[in-house]
Amino acid sequence: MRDIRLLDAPFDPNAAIDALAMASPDIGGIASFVGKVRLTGGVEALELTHYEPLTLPGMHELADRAFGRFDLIGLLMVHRVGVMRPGEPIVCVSAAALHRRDALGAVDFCMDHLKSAAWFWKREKRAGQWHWIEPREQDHADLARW
Amino acid sequence: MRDIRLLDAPFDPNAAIDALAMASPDIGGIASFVGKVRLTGGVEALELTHYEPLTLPGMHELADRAFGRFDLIGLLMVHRVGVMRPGEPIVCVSAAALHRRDALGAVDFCMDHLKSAAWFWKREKRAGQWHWIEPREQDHADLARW
Amino acid sequence: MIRIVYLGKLADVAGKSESQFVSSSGDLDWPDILALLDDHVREGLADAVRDERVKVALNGQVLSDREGLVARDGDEIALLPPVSGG
Amino acid sequence: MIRIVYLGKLADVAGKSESQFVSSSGDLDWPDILALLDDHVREGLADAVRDERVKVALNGQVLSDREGLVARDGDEIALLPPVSGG
Repeated sequence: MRDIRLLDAPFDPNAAIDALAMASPDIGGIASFVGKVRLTGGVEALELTHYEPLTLPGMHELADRAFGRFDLIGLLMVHRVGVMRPGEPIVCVSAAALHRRDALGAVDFCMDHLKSAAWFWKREKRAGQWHWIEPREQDHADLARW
Repeated sequence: MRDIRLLDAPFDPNAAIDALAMASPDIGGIASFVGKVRLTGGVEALELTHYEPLTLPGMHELADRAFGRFDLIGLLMVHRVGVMRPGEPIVCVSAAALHRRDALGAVDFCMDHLKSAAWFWKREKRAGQWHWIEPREQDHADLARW
Repeated sequence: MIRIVYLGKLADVAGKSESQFVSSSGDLDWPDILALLDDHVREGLADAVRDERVKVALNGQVLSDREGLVARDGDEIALLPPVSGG
Repeated sequence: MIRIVYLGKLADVAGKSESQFVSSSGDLDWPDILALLDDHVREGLADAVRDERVKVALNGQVLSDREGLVARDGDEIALLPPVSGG
């Protein structure tokens, strides 16, 4: 199973992960990461802009690489776009595999590459004002691990 | 939040992970691993034996180390003991953190150390016969990574 | 008609998320487009786009050499600033 | 009374999951216990326990030197073979 989606409305990560588990009954383990909009730091809203012709193909190429690199039975990659409120899920990556190392490795790999593969521009609303978030050095360091 | 449990009856990993998320609202992300009894390979049942005076203290010490090593907001470690059927969850480790790297790292770390920290003896029933599972070299290699 | 899409911060600089141009003189190359941005969209936009970290996609394909761009009628050009961290 | 608990495969070798001994001569040391296992539980059990990978816990504490074990009335000894992989 392979479930790659961009959503412009809130979603339930558990329902998505359960669907992956149901569709991949023959697994040893399932690893997941769910990223949420933080409640701290005074962020009132977060907006993710994407460019449709690049984003979804980028996520599919990343999924191809994950399937090539790890021994996976199923992979789920769901990403929000649009305006999100604190506490809402932004991203859910979940991998089902016979072996734990593959499942955890694939989630880590996809999370590290998702931002660069899928072209998201992010801005935060603080005290009523929107602020663009600049590229970070840490992300380059994360990519250099692979 | 810190939720460390040994259970001798089937459990719902989602409910446990949701409870962790509810108790740690101020998170950036939550990483999880759920290990299940495989449906393949002709295993009819799996039994985990533990020694009560060592198992739970071992899991709590491991949780202490995870909290010391990673910047965590919450940690969940639930492990089954007793007889399990194919498809049933054996273990669920979930970590809530402000940063993705801490959450994923803590889950990987706890999964690598859980078996050696918590003293489980495992046997499988195949064709009506129980067989003890011997220690594996891979586990030593996993531990050597940390 | 040629469509130009502004992503991220470039949409703020442009004051809009996209523009459409009809080229009376046929194809548009990279210098043509930079001139159009300043003359017909907003002054300073061309400078923002000249930032070497801004990538260019033509009909959904990111160009390895944006200077070599040639846009024809019906094409869509996307101007892509660096993606956000965090 | 001193309780001895057999974990994992050692429970199969012993044919039971635990034994209880009343020592008429007071404390039991490691050679005493090995002798009891063979004489009063099952022959061959002492040999299985001699495997150097078998660890010994006294009242819930794993001993760094099992040969130095001294068990007194009320103590619980656990015999712990290597934990399973997979």
